[in-house]
Amino acid sequence: MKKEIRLMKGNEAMAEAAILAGVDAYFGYPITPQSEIIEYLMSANTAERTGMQVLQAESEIAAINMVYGAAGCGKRALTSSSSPGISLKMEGISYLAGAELPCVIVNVVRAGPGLATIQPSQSDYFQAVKGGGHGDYKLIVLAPSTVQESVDFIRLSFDLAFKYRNPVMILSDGIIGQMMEKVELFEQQPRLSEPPEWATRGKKPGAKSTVITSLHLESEDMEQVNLRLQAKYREVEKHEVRFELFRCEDAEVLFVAFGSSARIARKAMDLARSKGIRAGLLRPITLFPFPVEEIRRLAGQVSGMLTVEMNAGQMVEDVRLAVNGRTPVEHFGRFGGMIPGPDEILEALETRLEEWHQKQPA
Amino acid sequence: MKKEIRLMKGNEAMAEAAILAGVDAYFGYPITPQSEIIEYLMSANTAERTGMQVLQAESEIAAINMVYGAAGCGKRALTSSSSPGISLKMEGISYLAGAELPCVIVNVVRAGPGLATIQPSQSDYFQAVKGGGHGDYKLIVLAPSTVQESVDFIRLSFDLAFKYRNPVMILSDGIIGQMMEKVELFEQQPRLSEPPEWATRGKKPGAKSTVITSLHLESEDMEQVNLRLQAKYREVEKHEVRFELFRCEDAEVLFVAFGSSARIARKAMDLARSKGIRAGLLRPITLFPFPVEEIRRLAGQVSGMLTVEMNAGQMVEDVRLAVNGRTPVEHFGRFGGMIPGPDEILEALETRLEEWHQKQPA
Amino acid sequence: MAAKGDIIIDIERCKGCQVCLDACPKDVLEMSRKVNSKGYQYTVKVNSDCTGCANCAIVCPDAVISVYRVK
Amino acid sequence: MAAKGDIIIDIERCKGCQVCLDACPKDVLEMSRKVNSKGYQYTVKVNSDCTGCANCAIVCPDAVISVYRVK
Amino acid sequence: MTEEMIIAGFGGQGVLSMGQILCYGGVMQGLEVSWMPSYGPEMRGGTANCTVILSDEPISSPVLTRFDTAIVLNQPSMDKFEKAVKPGGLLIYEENGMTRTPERTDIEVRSLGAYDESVRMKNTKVFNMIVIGGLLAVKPVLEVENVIKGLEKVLPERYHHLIPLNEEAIRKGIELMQDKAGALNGQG
Amino acid sequence: MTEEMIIAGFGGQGVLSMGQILCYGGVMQGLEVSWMPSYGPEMRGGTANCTVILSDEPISSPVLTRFDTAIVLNQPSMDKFEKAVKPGGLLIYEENGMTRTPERTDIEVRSLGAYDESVRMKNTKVFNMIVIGGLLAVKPVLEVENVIKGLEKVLPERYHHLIPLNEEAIRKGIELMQDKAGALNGQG
Amino acid sequence: MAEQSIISPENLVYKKTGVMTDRELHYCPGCGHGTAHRMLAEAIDELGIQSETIGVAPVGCSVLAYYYLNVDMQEAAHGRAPAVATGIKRVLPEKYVFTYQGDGDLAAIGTAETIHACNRGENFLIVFINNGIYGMTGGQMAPTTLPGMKSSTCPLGRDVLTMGNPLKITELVAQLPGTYYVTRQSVHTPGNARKARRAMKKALEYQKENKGTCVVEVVSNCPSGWKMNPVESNKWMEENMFPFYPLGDIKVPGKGLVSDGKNGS
Amino acid sequence: MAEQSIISPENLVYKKTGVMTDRELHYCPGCGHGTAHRMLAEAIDELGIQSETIGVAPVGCSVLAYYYLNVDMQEAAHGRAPAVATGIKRVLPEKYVFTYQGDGDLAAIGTAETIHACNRGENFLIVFINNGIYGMTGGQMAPTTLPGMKSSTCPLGRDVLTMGNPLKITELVAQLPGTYYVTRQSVHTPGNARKARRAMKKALEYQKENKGTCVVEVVSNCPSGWKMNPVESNKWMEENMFPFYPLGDIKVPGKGLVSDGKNGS
Ligand SMILES: Cc1ncc(C[n+]2csc(CCOP(=O)(O)OP(=O)(O)O)c2C)c(N)n1
Ligand SMILES: Cc1ncc(C[n+]2csc(CCOP(=O)(O)OP(=O)(O)O)c2C)c(N)n1
Ligand code: SF4
Ligand code: SF4
Ligand code: SF4
Ligand code: SF4
Repeated sequence: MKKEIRLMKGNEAMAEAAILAGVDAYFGYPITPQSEIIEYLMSANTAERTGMQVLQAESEIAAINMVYGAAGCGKRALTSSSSPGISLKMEGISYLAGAELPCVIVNVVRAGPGLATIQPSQSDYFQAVKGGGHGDYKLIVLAPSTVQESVDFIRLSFDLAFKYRNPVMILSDGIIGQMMEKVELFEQQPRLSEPPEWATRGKKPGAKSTVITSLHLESEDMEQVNLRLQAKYREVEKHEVRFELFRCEDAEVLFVAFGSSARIARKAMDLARSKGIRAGLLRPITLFPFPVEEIRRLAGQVSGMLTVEMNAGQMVEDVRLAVNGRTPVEHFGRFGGMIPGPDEILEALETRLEEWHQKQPA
Repeated sequence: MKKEIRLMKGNEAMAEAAILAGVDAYFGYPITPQSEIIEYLMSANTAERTGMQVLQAESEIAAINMVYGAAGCGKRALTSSSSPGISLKMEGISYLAGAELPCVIVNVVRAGPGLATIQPSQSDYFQAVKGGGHGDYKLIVLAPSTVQESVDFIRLSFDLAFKYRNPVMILSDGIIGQMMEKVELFEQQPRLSEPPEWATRGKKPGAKSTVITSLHLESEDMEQVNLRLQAKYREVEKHEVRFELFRCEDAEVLFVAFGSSARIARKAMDLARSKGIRAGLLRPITLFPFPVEEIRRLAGQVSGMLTVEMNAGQMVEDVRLAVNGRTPVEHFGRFGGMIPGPDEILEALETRLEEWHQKQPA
Repeated sequence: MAAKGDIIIDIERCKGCQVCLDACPKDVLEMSRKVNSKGYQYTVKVNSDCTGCANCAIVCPDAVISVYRVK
Repeated sequence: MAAKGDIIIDIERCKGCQVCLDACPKDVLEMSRKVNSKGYQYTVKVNSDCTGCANCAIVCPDAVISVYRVK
Repeated sequence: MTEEMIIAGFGGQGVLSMGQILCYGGVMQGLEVSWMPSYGPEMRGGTANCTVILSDEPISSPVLTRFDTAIVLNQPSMDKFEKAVKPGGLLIYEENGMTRTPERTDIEVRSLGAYDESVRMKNTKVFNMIVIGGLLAVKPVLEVENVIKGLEKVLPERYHHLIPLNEEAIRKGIELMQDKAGALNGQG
Repeated sequence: MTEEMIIAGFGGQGVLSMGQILCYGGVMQGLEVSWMPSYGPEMRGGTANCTVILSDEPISSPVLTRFDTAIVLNQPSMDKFEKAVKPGGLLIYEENGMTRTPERTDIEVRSLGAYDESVRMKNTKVFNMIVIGGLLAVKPVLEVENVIKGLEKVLPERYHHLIPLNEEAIRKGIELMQDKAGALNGQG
Repeated sequence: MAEQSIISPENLVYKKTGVMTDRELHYCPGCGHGTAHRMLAEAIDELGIQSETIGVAPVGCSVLAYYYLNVDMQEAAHGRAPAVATGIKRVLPEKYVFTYQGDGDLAAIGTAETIHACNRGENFLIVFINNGIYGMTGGQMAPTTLPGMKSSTCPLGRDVLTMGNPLKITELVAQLPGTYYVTRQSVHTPGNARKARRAMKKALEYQKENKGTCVVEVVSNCPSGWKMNPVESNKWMEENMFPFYPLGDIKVPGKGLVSDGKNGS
Repeated sequence: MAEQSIISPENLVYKKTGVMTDRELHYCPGCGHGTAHRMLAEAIDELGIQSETIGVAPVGCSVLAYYYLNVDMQEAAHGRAPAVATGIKRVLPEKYVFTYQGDGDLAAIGTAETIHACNRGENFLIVFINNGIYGMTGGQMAPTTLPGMKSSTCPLGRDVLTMGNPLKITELVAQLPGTYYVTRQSVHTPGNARKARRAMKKALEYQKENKGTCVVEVVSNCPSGWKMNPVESNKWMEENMFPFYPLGDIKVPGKGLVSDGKNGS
């Protein structure tokens, strides 16, 4: 059955997807450019549709800790915010990762640092991927580049969160959140009926009580927990890498870009091709786990890589780590809410190409 | 004049150094293993000694924002905390970086993620260096490995903070903070008499008012600010790299370690030497700016590098980025409050050495 | 009765909110038919009953009105 | 008067805080001279006046005391 | 085919929904579409705009700095976007309330008295539909029937009885523009 | 020379300051020193310990898992640290309150009745000084005079009149241990 | 002719104070923020302390308050203005310090900072603009939104059962020993605006005497968030906001608490 | 002989409830946390709701409360227990939910979460252990530390001029319409402990009826932080804490506010 195609704003589409995915609870605090998520949910009569709880918290910190409480009960809990609000959640996110609670955090990124501007940006890549909170932990990070993916990733991210008992972040941005485009929604999913056995829901008589915690006073214990977490992250790296390739088969040069920049890089790729440059594009869909193998593979094929990011150079580090010197990797970025155009990307590529060719005679 | 040698705890020594450095204000909230800093200050009669203001804030968030207020007046403002408390300061730190306010933030790192344990760790490297807060910003990060450096870096960090109008983080840990060792204090420095002209202190009649802000609504403006910040960070990279080398002249293999791990790695280096392995040690003192050039230089000399970190592998990424494939770089870590011993480090080195030699026949 | 007061309205800054109309005890003010360059209707004086009480000026959120009074 | 009540003290768990001494209306409790394996002095019964009122037990932070009473 | 448009004006002029209707029209016509509003506190000032892209290829950025077509409905919008039209592009403006005419000569400039027409139609709510009609007259990127279908999507069910009125407005807009063109031609 | 020690006992036994005095003594003797306390909520339990390192080389980690010397002043500390003494190392324990004697045979084990001695000296505050004396008798890593100088540093000015008493306690500790050793030797 | 003689410098009785800049305000038509700014600026003007004053702007519609208030200012993170002001006042105790905050800023995310600054009796003035809504972000529910009142996050009206009650934070802080003068004003009529100015002036005078925290709440409108025209919004405010947030002094030096806000609940 | 007959199962009148685990408590000798835990556990026991109860432990000395309280529990970040409990209660409204929090946790870093949970009238019980100090971290000043009282961060005693006043947060939240039953108890004497248990039981009963937030403050000792032996500390508490934090009900169903805490200030 072909589903109806609708035109939706990224933020509203995510909100609708949350209802359809059978999410149990949303806790959030308004902030541009993502307030439509809570506004949509508050207008959608979720109580009647699925029984989903929606609460405007007193702050981002309260919201992430409400998520902790609901997630600790084995429920599907969602929160969303934008950059400064996400920074406030860092302690809570570290706690969620430490207590191995599944949940989904949406960051509709705006420019930073500080209050900066509410315009779109991708400058929270490091925060999302390297752990903005304290301690050794990893979020699974999904970067949608269309409204359709915003919808699909809501469902996917809850699946991953519960599969690995790990918080998942959807790293969207002001473009994807605010734009409308075509989207096909999925069917209403049921809410979870039985909580997982690790969840607090009242101690069964005779059974041991269930405890949700990230505290392990003894270093020996804590190291074991850390090791278990690291092993889990390795599992995630093994099984959950997602990316998309455009015209990479014969590429002599590679763009690497995620989220909304990938859309623009794709246009730049077309422009490059039309000028005879065999450009390809790798779009990481999961930022953690990062498509290390694929990039490494392509490093043997291309004469250089250019990341296109709406930041001052963040993902480029992960590309360089993957490539490990086998081919030059450079960064092109616009930031502070500025959005790169395909032309300037092409220009940047052409400049790089010259440099690369000078350095390493084919 | 030779100064008297004292035996002091790292935390208390930093507190005394703050008074001696003429710091104007300290705002903080208790958390193990760094509460001695505020306790010392509260007992030291700072009001009479230098007029320094010391206030126990209601939270880490309040504390970092009090620092913002005082720093915005051109004063030397200090705060300190430990990992979960630092996570809470992420928004504030991003604001300080965005508003280009000089201040010093001490993180006496304990293990994570979450509440974890209060035992020593170095697992906040990423947070400190890659920007745990939102947006493209950099802290200048100093990692003391002795109590003496804890003292010296308080002064140095305020110098750097004011030189670059940038927040500086001292990344200490539970070992350096809690241990006592010999220390030589410096002489009492005067507090700043004249505030810098960018500071709010009451608009001079006829002059334009002074505004401290990180807000720039227009993307065009914000991008300019971002570019200025990036240019500043490049300046910092050019001028402020600090590191220490141990027996690197003839090293065939290199340890890279910072803070308290560097002490232990040094012992491991000695052990290695005594077994005929020509090991050297590079200790980054500034984590940002990172000693990229020096590591790159040594990459041409050694057959491999091993980072020793009390985390699951963080600084190793920056070493790899510096080396860019020219020599293998591996990580050895203990975590969760566990502290690596020289023996196991040596063992790890020996294992690696074998691998490296197998891979690349000298 | 001769006017004791008068006002100057910076019509380019007026946002047409009409708060001043409500505040004037003498019904001196009305909204223009025309709009200013920002597209707002603006306040105009429609009679000379102004007493210079400054009520309109004090409630104007945009500080559009200056008030004069014969003392 | 014959004892109506009695108590059992889990001396290994006693931390010697003496809060129970204060709570006993019949001065039944005293501190031991010896220490338990954790190094704390512990509570001992020194007479048979216990009425089984459970006052000692209820204030003991470590729940060291169980109380019996003839009903 | 790719048509990149900006529609800009006052908050109350129905600028954002105009864009949405065009997008839905595009969907009905099997095109890729994107709609991106201006957002932020600058909206306090009362201006609003949206970027609309209709294309038969995947759309890269929904945010643009240069446009094939600009529809400007008040003076500040004209001031801002006249210069953003690509050479050879189209600028359509509403006549009412404008204090100056566009200056560029390397683009096609068309004006419309949609406001007056809406007054004549006794319903200023259809103002933006008239403008859509005006656009379609000059640049028939979409079939009128698809635009109407789009309208059905954007309009909540309870307002569907107003669709005929809106359709009429669109046709009025087309006529209006064609008349103008005729006049223009006649003149030229 | 590097001497790695753990001193462990009850909070009230002056365990932490013992370590500090030894460290200051080391400073007076021109050595590198480090002192590291146990910290954390386990201190709620009332146990406390510190690691002391005296060395003529730079000290790497102030935190250790194996020790040349362990001074244990209550049963839980003995239980915890007996096994942490390096083979051939030294274990000194306070006799009072112990319910078992150490089991290891590959290390030197010495006991001391410092508590009783302090009672005899009518000042249980000097208990830890007697223990220091006992240590120095077995392992003369520091000159007594340097330890006294160290004491001067650790003790606040207003308590300096107590230094002679403390010195006496240290000497008592040395005697006590030597007597024991004599007895031991006599036995052996 | 008569008029010509009236409009002359010596007859000027009211014009925008020099403690406001010449910049056009970005606020929506009829929004009380503009008047509140001006009343504060006039109070500073009257006291002649422009060059000794440091203000703290919040995150909210008044985030750009420093565009208009012609004094040195710092822009605080959302909700943290009282902490920022504490930092300022502690290092520059001789300056006049104020924060200017909306209800979301002061009574939601910033609750802890507000309560604790007041509890410490920090010597500064808090100007609290209570418009019962989050203006800046597009009209979401605020902690002070009235029961049944609509917003974009309570489109059917605030349901106190699930969303909680409007928070009378001003009455709460009035009870803390650290606050010295706490009052609730409005600026929508000439009389009220003048009173609000007097209140702010008084508060600044108390600050000179190091009396503790002074709080001037201004119950204000948000025509955009409320989706009303400005004149309607003021009327609605009088009819709906004032009964719940009654105007007048709440804590007065020498007298202590003079209102418990009960008449309003 | 007489004794032998007394100690037999049928004569048992008091032993540790099964809602406590068998684990030894890590608290310092004489610390009220142990008794407070037990009173709460007994209340849960009496109501027979052990398997329907979910608790939230704070960061503070009672961070390991789940070692002792034999119910499902979650460990919250410092100060955020009311938010965590909100998350729990919103998705499991039919369960009994409580938080157990110290004064630093509840009244300093967690002020906003406390006030807003109470203001929303979240249907759970807050057990608030007020010992006037930060026990866990080694005896620093708390928001509730008394004027002049010493701590490691006010070694000369709390100076209200610079450090602020002790915060009677219980009286504050009692004024919020969201709270239903607010009371202040202690557990240092048999009578007080029993009363505290009754209060907690009552609160849990109200929770069943969805009445709103109930707050049971327990004024307690911290022998370690106060640097006193336990018996001294209890005496000191009676003499110094109780006058400032008077025991008794503050807000009672049907009656509303019955104490304004004034007698204590
Ligand atoms: C940490 C953080 N959270 C949220 C926001 C988004 N935000 C900006 S202003 C605001 C609230 C504005 O409401 P209010 O304080 O009542 O002021 P008003 O705009 O009504 O004057 C919010 C939630 C932000 N900028 N930072
Ligand atoms: C974010 C954060 N800040 C600070 C701490 C350190 N910390 C742990 S418990 C505590 C306060 C304990 O005091 P209280 O809440 O009164 O409980 P008590 O220990 O007295 O029972 C603090 C500050 C922390 N763990 N996390
Ligand atoms: S109050 Fe001011 S802005 Fe509003 S209509 Fe009157 S003059 Fe214009
Ligand atoms: S109250 Fe309990 S722990 Fe304290 S002395 Fe009595 S039995 Fe021992
Ligand atoms: S949104 Fe509301 S508060 Fe903000 S400027 Fe407009 S009317 Fe004023
Ligand atoms: S530190 Fe204080 S509150 Fe904590 S367990 Fe010890 S006595 Fe109790």
